[in-house]
Amino acid sequence: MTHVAHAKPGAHGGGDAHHAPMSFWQKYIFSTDHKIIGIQFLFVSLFFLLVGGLLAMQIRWQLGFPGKPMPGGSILPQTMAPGGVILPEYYIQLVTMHGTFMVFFAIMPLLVGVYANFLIPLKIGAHDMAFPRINMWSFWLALLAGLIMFAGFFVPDGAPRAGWTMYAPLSARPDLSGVGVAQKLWSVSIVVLGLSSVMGSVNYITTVINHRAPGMTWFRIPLSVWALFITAILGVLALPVLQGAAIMLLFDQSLGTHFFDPVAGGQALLWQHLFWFFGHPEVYILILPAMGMVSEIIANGSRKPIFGYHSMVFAIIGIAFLGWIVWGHHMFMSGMNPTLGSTFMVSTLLIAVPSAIKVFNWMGTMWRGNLRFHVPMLNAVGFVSMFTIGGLSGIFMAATPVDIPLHDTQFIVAHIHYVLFGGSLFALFGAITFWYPKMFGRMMSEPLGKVHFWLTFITYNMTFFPMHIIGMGGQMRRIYDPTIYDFLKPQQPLNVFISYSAFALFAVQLLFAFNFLWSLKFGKKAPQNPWDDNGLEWSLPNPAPHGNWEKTPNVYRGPYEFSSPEAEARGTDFLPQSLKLPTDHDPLPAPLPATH
Amino acid sequence: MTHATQTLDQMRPPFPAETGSGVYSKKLGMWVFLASDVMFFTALIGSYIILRFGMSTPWAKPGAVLNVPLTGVNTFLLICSSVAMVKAYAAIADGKKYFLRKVPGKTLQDGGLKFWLLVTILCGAAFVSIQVVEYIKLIGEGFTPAGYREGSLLAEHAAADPIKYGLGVAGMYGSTFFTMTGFHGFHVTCGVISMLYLYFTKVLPEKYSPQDYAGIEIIGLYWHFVDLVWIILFTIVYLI
Amino acid sequence: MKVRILSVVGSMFLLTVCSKGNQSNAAPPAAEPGAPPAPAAAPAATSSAAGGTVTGKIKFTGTAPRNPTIDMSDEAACKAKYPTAPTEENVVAGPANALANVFVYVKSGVPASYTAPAPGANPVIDQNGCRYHPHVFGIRVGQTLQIKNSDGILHNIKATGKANRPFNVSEPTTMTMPAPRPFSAPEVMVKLECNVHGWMNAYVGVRPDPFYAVSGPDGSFSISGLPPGTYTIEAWHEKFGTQTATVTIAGTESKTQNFTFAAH
Amino acid sequence: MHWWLPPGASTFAAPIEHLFVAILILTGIAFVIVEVGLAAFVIRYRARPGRKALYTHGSTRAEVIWTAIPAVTMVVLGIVSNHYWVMIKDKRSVPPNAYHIGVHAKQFEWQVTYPGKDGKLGTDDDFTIRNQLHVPVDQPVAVELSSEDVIHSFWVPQFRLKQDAVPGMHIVAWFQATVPGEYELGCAELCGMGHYKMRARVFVQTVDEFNAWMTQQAAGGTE
Repeated sequence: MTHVAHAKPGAHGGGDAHHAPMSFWQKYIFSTDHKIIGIQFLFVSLFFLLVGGLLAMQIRWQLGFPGKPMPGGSILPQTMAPGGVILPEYYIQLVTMHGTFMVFFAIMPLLVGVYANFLIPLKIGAHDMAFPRINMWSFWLALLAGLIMFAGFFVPDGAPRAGWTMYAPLSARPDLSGVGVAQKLWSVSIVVLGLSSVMGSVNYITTVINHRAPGMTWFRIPLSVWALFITAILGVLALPVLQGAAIMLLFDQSLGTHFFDPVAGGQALLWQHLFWFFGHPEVYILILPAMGMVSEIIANGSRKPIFGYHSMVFAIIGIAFLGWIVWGHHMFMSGMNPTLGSTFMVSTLLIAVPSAIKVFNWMGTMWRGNLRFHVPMLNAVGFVSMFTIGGLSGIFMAATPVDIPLHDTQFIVAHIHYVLFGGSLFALFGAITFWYPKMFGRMMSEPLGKVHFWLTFITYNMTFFPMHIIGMGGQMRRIYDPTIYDFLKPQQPLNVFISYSAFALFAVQLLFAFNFLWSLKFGKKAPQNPWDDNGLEWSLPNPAPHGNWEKTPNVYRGPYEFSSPEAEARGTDFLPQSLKLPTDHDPLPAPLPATH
Repeated sequence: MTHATQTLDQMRPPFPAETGSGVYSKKLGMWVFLASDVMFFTALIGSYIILRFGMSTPWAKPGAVLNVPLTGVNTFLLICSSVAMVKAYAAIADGKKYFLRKVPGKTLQDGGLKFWLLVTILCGAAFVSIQVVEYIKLIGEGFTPAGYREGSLLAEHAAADPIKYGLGVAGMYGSTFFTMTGFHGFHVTCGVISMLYLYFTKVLPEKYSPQDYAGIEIIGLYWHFVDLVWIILFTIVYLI
Repeated sequence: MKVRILSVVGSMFLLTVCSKGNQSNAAPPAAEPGAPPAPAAAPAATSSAAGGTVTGKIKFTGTAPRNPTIDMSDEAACKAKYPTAPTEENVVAGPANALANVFVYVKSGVPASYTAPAPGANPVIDQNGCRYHPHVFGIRVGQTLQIKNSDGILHNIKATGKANRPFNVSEPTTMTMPAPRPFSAPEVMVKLECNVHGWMNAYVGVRPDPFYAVSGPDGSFSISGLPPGTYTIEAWHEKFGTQTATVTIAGTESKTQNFTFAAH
Repeated sequence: MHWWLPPGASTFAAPIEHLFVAILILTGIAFVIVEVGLAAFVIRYRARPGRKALYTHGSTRAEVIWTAIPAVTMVVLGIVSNHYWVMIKDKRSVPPNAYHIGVHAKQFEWQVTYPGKDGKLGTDDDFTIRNQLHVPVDQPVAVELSSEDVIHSFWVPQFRLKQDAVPGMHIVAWFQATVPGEYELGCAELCGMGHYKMRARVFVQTVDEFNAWMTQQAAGGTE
């Protein structure tokens, strides 16, 4: 992070530019610079990603070798794993917190917190977010929420034990779950997180609508920004619903209300409806930004304009819209009226359409391209192939009759990991490598990156593909010991195999961690436009100064003019958006907004 | 439209000229925030509706437990505050920063921004105080988020007339009532506090001018929204 | 983390301290289930000289309801421990209608001035053969309960107390719960149950003083060390309810107080 | 080590398996197209000196094609699936001659209530047995699900039947076993620390065996 020190304090228009020079605290801790905030999010959420990974390793140990003392497990408190043997209640804490951390504190902040903050102003030619201070608060609240959640491990009875979906009444009644304090902490943490992400989203939406550089028309906006913009809208509308639900849950736990407690007339299914009404848009919050950034990288790597830019945009909007009317497909087995099930099935299946459009358009982009396989490109292609598997396996569960044997089994676990790991995480490996120079002024190691990609790609598939099979075999989610079931015993060897692969997968990620940290200091200095990209951000030095541009750039064309005749004329195969050709006219600044 | 530039100066960056919405950013931001707040209340109110109509036994009769006249007065106060907010907005729009001023030929004095915003704040504060009093009274009578307290006055009434007092649904009644009205009260309180802040930092020092009164407009948006939500809550919680 | 470490260390310490207690009251499954726990005996040893004693026999009239047999075919480990199909322990009758597993305690009358001797070794409850041993027992306020699993299969133990903090923990293997559970307030009775094996339940009476006992298989009980005074003594049975009697103790005399329940 | 759904033992097994295979084929085709396509492009169009990328912004015809094909397939799939879905889960689909058995889920056991001699639930000759579900073969059985405390899920892999038991709700799920034998009933919805231990045995018996067992139990074997 030291390299961001090059930020020119005097730079025009940036968050706090006027009282320069700033102290270290102003610049890096209580910064209002969108780039620094993005970097803060990056470090925090990478930490939580590591935490989530460590929890996953323990889950895999228990599933592969039930009841065997876990190596090094003896350092855990006796109330979790006496003698290294994981207790059932600790196992449930593991699955609960793995899901919670990965979804709410790793993937979501990595995609939205980091890249919405970092990319939106840079890619639309703004000097900073619309509300820099609110932006700073959104980071600190997110961190606070994470710490509250993390505290769950250290309070009496340990972390929450109701699964990351917190199904009531199990989550609402301490006498049934066996845990009191931490369940409340979960609710509180989610309320705080919701606040943070609403603040963030308000910022992103306003910035994209109001702070685009002259000439940056709606259909010249890079797809990553489009995706993040739609994601922000989803966030603004979805998170408050979860907040409301979490507050009701908190009151059930502490004030003695009965929203989700049938004993006093509450409804257990109400929680599921509220949670998934938030939860499905959340799924798209977790994938849309990845799709957007992958589009950038694939266009760049293929040296071709993105195939069907407009349909890509409408696909994003379509997915986001459908995301609001499919939540019931998480509840096919819940006792919800089967007729509702039919409607939700149809709407769910339709999501395959925009998803297919995107996949085929990515392929169309690569078709007859001139593919440069730099690390981001490798990960992007990995994303497309893995996301395809995740999407297709979703169809099995969307078709309600087939969902009956697959629902709540390891099959769904495989599905969600193909989308969130094979999807979002591969995209993130690509994105981190791609914009690393813009963040830190240095390149990550190319050879290490390639080794990391291939090893990850292999071990990842070894880990998650067999889960489809044990899921078909009927292994339920979140069970502590599959071997007590006769119909699961035969496939235990596969569980062992998965566990070994998972350990390998985790080990490989340390390679990435090393590459990331090592390059901070020793990576080779980045040229201004290392990937020959068109984006506005590359018209700035690396790392970009505080306040970004001295003078707002003008935008003359769309973001994907690779290999265009004009470019050829210049002897290159790319054409930056802000580059003025003799044939270009300056865009007129739009009139100032009428306030009333 | 110079005042727009001033508004822009308050927030960085001063340029590029804002393309797109034609609404200045702070106002747009407030609209977006209100959209999210709508979703928040939708979650609470939606749950209320689902729970209430999912009940097997009937809901308590209006006015059986809750003091409708008192809350009616309260509702009136809040509507007044909304009106006062409109007046304050109009006042600053044509430059009336003062408190009260004698107008020739009129018996009534003419109120300026300082006057009308103060009225708004007072009505809002009164609303919150009355709600607090109402809560204390209700809990005293034995109406709690968990239902009717054992051995309380209310519990006896309910036992005597289970239909009128909705004995079967007491738990749900308490849960939904306190959650929904409580969070609305919280919103009002936030509004009052931020208006007080504006009053002492911007209004009294006469920072606002017909060219720039974004602060008033934005808090006004929020205030009208809170008022609207209350009218819905009052209808579905107290009257139906 | 610090809190947990401490609790672990503490429990280790307790474990060593209580090892003696274990021998005295960890009853094997075959042995009489209602063996009176250590604390009842401990004070008797120390202060029987100074104080009176109440002894008695507990009987019931009518025919005892049949204890349902337990189908343990799901748990071979437990089933193997019984020659014939085991039954629940709702009513444990001895010869001549003697009634075991009755918790007898001094409900009121203990002078406020009375200072109870320090509690003895902490009681132990053992999950053995998918049944709790002991099935009914007493514990002093401030004592902790050692929870032992001799079956090597998953048991969870759930205490649904009102005055005492409820807990719900599990033991998947043969082990003794590292963190013994404290009982902080008087309560008769706290029910203990295992949700994995619906038939498993036990009852613990939490008392501030040492004046309680559990009737043995012959229905007899003995409370000693009572200072002079008039006491209300209550006998509690899980199926037959409670009965009370008033006893006046002068000096170090020994009174007899029998209870008779009606089996209905 | 088996690599497929567990052997089916109810009338639902066949249709669900057919649908499963159908979807497997559909998705298989899509899978091959995409992955092989990607692989081919990766090799064929990799950067080489002198290679020039084609400058194009897309082709509406192509996009219409790969929008329409999935759309149609999905709608068809939806219609077909819905037919079976209604057959399995719809309340009106429970056969009138179904034999009703009550299953009450609680942390962490299944309490199965049998109608006794009169074959009706809710009469006083009902009796309840823990963690044992006996059903006659080739006879529709309607399971009346209820829950004591939290949400559980009734899951018998070989029957291809899964249905949550929700506290405060009374849910009827039906099936018709086709193969006599012993199976397992597990809980598929996280219900607490003993979730994985919430296991009951399912006995599919010939009608005679079942009746014999029933009379013996009704006479008060256990419970």
